[in-house]
Amino acid sequence: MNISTEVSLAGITLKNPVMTASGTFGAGEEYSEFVDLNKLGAVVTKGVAAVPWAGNPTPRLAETPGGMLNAIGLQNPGVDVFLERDLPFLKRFDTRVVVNVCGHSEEEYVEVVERLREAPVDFLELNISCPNVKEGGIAFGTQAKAVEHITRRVKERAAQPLIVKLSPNVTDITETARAAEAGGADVLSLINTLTGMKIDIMRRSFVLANRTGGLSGPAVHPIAVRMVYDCAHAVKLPLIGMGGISTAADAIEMILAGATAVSVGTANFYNPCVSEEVAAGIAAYLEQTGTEDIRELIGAVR
Amino acid sequence: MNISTEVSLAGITLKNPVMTASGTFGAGEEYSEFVDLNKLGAVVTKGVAAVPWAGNPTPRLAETPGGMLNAIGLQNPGVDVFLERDLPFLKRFDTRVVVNVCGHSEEEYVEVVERLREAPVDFLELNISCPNVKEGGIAFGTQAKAVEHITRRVKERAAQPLIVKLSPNVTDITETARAAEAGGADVLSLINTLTGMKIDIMRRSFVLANRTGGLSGPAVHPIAVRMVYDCAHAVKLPLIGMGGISTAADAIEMILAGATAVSVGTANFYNPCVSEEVAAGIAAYLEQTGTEDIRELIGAVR
Amino acid sequence: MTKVRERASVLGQRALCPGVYDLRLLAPQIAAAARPGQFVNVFLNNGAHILPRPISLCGIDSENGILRLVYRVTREGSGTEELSRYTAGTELLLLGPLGNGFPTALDNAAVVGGGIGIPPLLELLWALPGKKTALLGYRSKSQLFLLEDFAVAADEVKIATEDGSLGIRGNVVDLLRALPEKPKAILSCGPLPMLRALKAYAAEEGIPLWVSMEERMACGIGACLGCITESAEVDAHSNVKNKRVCADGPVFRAEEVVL
Amino acid sequence: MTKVRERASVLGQRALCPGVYDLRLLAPQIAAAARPGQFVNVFLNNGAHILPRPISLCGIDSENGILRLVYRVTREGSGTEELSRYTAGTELLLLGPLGNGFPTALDNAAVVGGGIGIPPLLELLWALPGKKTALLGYRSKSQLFLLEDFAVAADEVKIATEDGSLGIRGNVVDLLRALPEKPKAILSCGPLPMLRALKAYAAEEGIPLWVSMEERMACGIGACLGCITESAEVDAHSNVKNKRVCADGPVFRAEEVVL
Ligand SMILES: Cc1cc2nc3c(=O)[nH]c(=O)nc-3n(C[C@H](O)[C@H](O)[C@H](O)COP(=O)(O)OP(=O)(O)OC[C@H]3O[C@@H](n4cnc5c(N)ncnc54)[C@H](O)[C@@H]3O)c2cc1C
Ligand SMILES: Cc1cc2nc3c(=O)[nH]c(=O)nc-3n(C[C@H](O)[C@H](O)[C@H](O)COP(=O)(O)OP(=O)(O)OC[C@H]3O[C@@H](n4cnc5c(N)ncnc54)[C@H](O)[C@@H]3O)c2cc1C
Ligand SMILES: Cc1cc2nc3c(=O)[nH]c(=O)nc-3n(C[C@H](O)[C@H](O)[C@H](O)COP(=O)(O)O)c2cc1C
Ligand SMILES: Cc1cc2nc3c(=O)[nH]c(=O)nc-3n(C[C@H](O)[C@H](O)[C@H](O)COP(=O)(O)O)c2cc1C
Ligand code: FES
Ligand code: FES
Repeated sequence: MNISTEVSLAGITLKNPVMTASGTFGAGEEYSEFVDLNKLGAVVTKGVAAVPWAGNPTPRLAETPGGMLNAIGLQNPGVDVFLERDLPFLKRFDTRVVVNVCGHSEEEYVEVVERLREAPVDFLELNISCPNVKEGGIAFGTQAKAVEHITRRVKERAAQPLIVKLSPNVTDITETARAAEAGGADVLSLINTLTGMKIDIMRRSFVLANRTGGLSGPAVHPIAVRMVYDCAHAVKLPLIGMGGISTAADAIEMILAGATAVSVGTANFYNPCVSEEVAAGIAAYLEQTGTEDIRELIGAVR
Repeated sequence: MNISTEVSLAGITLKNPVMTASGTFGAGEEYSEFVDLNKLGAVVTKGVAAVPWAGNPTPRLAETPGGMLNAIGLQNPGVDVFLERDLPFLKRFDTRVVVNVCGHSEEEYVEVVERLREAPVDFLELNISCPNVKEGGIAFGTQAKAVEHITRRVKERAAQPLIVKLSPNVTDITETARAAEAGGADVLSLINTLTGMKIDIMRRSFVLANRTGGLSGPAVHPIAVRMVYDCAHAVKLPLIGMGGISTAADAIEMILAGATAVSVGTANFYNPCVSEEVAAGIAAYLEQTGTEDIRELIGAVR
Repeated sequence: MTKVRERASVLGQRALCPGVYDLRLLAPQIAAAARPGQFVNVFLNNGAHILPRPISLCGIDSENGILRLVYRVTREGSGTEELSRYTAGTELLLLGPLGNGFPTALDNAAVVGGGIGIPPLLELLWALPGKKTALLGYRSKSQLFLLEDFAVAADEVKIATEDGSLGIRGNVVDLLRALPEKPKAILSCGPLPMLRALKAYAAEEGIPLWVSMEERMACGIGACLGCITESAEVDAHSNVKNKRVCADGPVFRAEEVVL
Repeated sequence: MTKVRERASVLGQRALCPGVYDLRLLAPQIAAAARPGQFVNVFLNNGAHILPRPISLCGIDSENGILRLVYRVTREGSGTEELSRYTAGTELLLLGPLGNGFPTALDNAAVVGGGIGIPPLLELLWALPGKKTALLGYRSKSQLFLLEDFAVAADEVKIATEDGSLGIRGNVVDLLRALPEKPKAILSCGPLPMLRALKAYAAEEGIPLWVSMEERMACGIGACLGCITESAEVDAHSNVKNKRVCADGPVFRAEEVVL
């Protein structure tokens, strides 16, 4: 059977729907020892800021049942190093490049986006939902008005299609989804991490230096599927679903719920080969179920 | 060493801080084969409504990584059967009795509370956060104004101290917590379940007949700890912490974050003896760490 | 009837046919108390799988404290797949015996099983008095299991397969219709469509029928209300038309439940 | 240096002293590539524990494909507790070899270890040329481990215990100060306070010092930025004053990092 795994986001074709989740895959280099990046639909970079960020103090990581907390705090070498070192590396592969953009203020987001105007980048992903940065994070990402406003400002200056990444720490994710749509987003991605906390009962202190961290991994998958489903029925934009995907089955679940593409995040940490395996597993599922075109699956469960 | 595990909620003393989470422990009878109910701080009943409720169609349960989804839909035999059969059973034990109250409308909540005015019940717990009942659930529980309003109406008619149970499906749980406090709540309990979804990729349908269900179990514990911590710093009311507690360590974590008491829910399903074990484990921790009074631990990590 | 949480250890495990496993567990307390048609909740040694797997008792050796479970692996990544990898010496927690079990004071009864509903009927056969017939429906000859055990335990065994590769091509109701003499009672376990067909047949013929039901479970002891099945009448416990498969069943008189 | 994800199998495991385990794993690919001071990420067969446990290589038998890990169980319910229950034949996934490892072309070096930082120094000793001294700090006599192995691998072994129950009462810096001849280099692994004291001592004496660091890890290969440690200078990779313990370490020249 001839199967097609191609999907299209904002008019750009991805060879398959499997992407990497921002912050879990660096800028691809480390994982390229385990994964053929040519086999992925897209690589999404760690958040890139206008200037280098040092991030939070350690411990930055904690394990939780079926999940993990992180409080990296968006450490990144800044957009200059990204353009000089990371982007040329990624351009050696036949895959789409998505730059995750972060900032402490609207101005900083716009600055990054402007620096990327001429760069060979396929998509920009606006990270307005990182819970670990007070100024640039949660405040923007959970209020519909703020989401619409920053989306519009960044979109005005963006040369590439704009993905807006939504926070799950909200009462009604369809509100922020609609706000991003109204602001001009081309694609939505969800979910970022859920705010969590872990306490060490013997030391009687927080496990993370930052007190709270973002919860990700298999534990959050059912929440992510629900939110993707809700957004699929609330906006017209294509969705990139993520949150706890660690198998092709998890990815297909997300696609059936309404995602056009998926990102694999935390799972890279316990299986560095997982992103390629998920892509292969999706193809196998199409074969096995006699589905010729993956697009038949998008939002097929309603 | 002489240790004290007593805690006090709204002026009522519990011999220890361990309670059972509503809906996971029936009205105590089934688990009394595994647990000495006299060893628990309190037993919290399944939601009780004015009339019998049939609940949702099956499947009502799904497993998720480190957690589970339920969509029982508040099946219950109604307040009459509760008063005739379940309450007399519970009164045979030396433990506090908390009645979880549910309704489709404010009137129905008030009706249950009035029926319980003369009953030998220690606390009422207002379930305004069950995500499985559209009318009586989510709508009330996620809007601060609605929370304040229903709390006030129920409190006016309640003979017993009122616990208001908060939903985690909100942008800022301290808002609903403050609203419940303003409405006259005596105690807050949190968290109820997070809305989730699971899809069967071979049958291409929802695993739960109700499509969505409430996520509980270890997977949600870090979210619950964070929310308890946030509320402890936002309101003056005592808190009952729950969400994924399956060991004494999990319970102590919740207490250090700011809970005065804790409830054990989903863990009963994989260890029917767990509630008693958690109570014993807390006492052992006090011994081991030379803590004379459990109240020293409440909110000790800040 | 006391239920216990017991740490059991695997004595041995083997595949009976592709995907169907035969597991022997040392669990003396549960084995001492269990009756045919009851089940155990099996807990996995993996914190990702928190819910129990309810599995019927295919064999109960109370003298030696041994339980036999025969189960199917449902899919890749499932809990039953994990269970199938446990080797001799592995310890795991059980909760049981759970449920009501089959009635056993029935003469001239037929036990009727389909697919993975077949295993619990084996222990039942040993408990039934008088002449007993087993009617078993399999998918195909390549997916047979327990046939030799049934040949020993029943006076007569008849087989139907979906593809006709063994016995008659058809289902267990076809087997019932073909019996020279009607049984005095039918005790059954299998997929819902089979139970429905049996119910229609039994009503038609006026034969008392018991069905063993399946539902997803959490507590296994009647507390969570997760595993209900619709009942014909308002149920005394629930005060609505719901019966709990784990506590009121899994075996019901066919008339009690809406299949 | 190729890292691989390898399915290893447990050859055997035993306790060396209460809470400290000695685990032998068959993992030929990693054993073939590994060097002293490198580590493996150990993954547990339990979906509740998704993160790796980074454990140093205490022994590398590349010929027979065997890795030796010596580790401490940190608490009840921990991943290391689970690991300590794995018996011969259990399979588990490893990622490795990870990290840079110790420099080995150092003559007249002292290896200095404290507590559970001691194990990686054993394989290091075999790789060092010339005369080599091992200075080991334990909590007390009742919590010794690997001492016999060190006696074979080093020319001289000196012990300090916190309670003075064996060797001198004191710490490894006391042992260093008491050496008749200063070592030409110090290679160390142990708790942070020990590394800090060593750094002060080494600076004072002008002895080059390498420290092996610990930090919580997720990816283990330099991608997630979870395991950073503050560096003295702006680091080329991070463009800030952060080095990744997993990829840039775990072994650093003491001057490189802010302890
Ligand atoms: C009373 C009773 C007796 C049973 N006896 C047997 C038996 O003897 N042999 C056998 O092979 N099977 C039996 N089953 C079915 C068996 O419980 C399921 O096949 C098994 O739980 C599936 O688990 P999994 O890990 O493969 O699936 P997963 O999809 O990983 O399971 C996820 C969750 O759903 C539950 N679940 C999934 N399918 C079913 C189902 N059909 N029934 C109940 N729960 C389900 C699981 O228990 C688990 O909690 C019985 C079920 C019941 C209720
Ligand atoms: C490079 C390196 C080499 C190490 N070598 C050894 C060794 O040879 N022997 C030994 O006993 N220990 C060693 N450790 C420490 C060991 O990794 C931790 O003790 C272990 O991960 C704790 O896991 P747990 O399951 O007991 O604790 P849990 O509390 O269950 O662990 C939760 C999470 O935190 C992480 N974590 C907890 N404590 C530490 C820590 N101190 N360092 C790093 N991660 C931690 C765990 O890996 C896990 O991801 C090493 C650490 C590093 C970074
Ligand atoms: C260590 C770590 C770092 C992350 N960094 C970023 C980031 O820089 N920008 C961003 O938008 N999301 C970041 N995320 C969120 C992930 O991209 C993803 O949305 C989330 O982890 C859920 O997916 P998962 O469960 O598959 O990991 C990070 C997540 C982790 C675990
Ligand atoms: C099967 C099930 C039924 C529940 N029923 C109720 C209920 O009737 N009323 C209520 O307030 N909460 C109900 N809950 C929520 C629990 O009381 C608790 O808030 C939640 O499960 C989180 O705790 P846990 O992770 O320990 O289970 C139910 C939870 C489960 C799993
Ligand atoms: S499984 Fe809980 S009532 Fe049956
Ligand atoms: S563990 Fe991910 S960078 Fe070191």
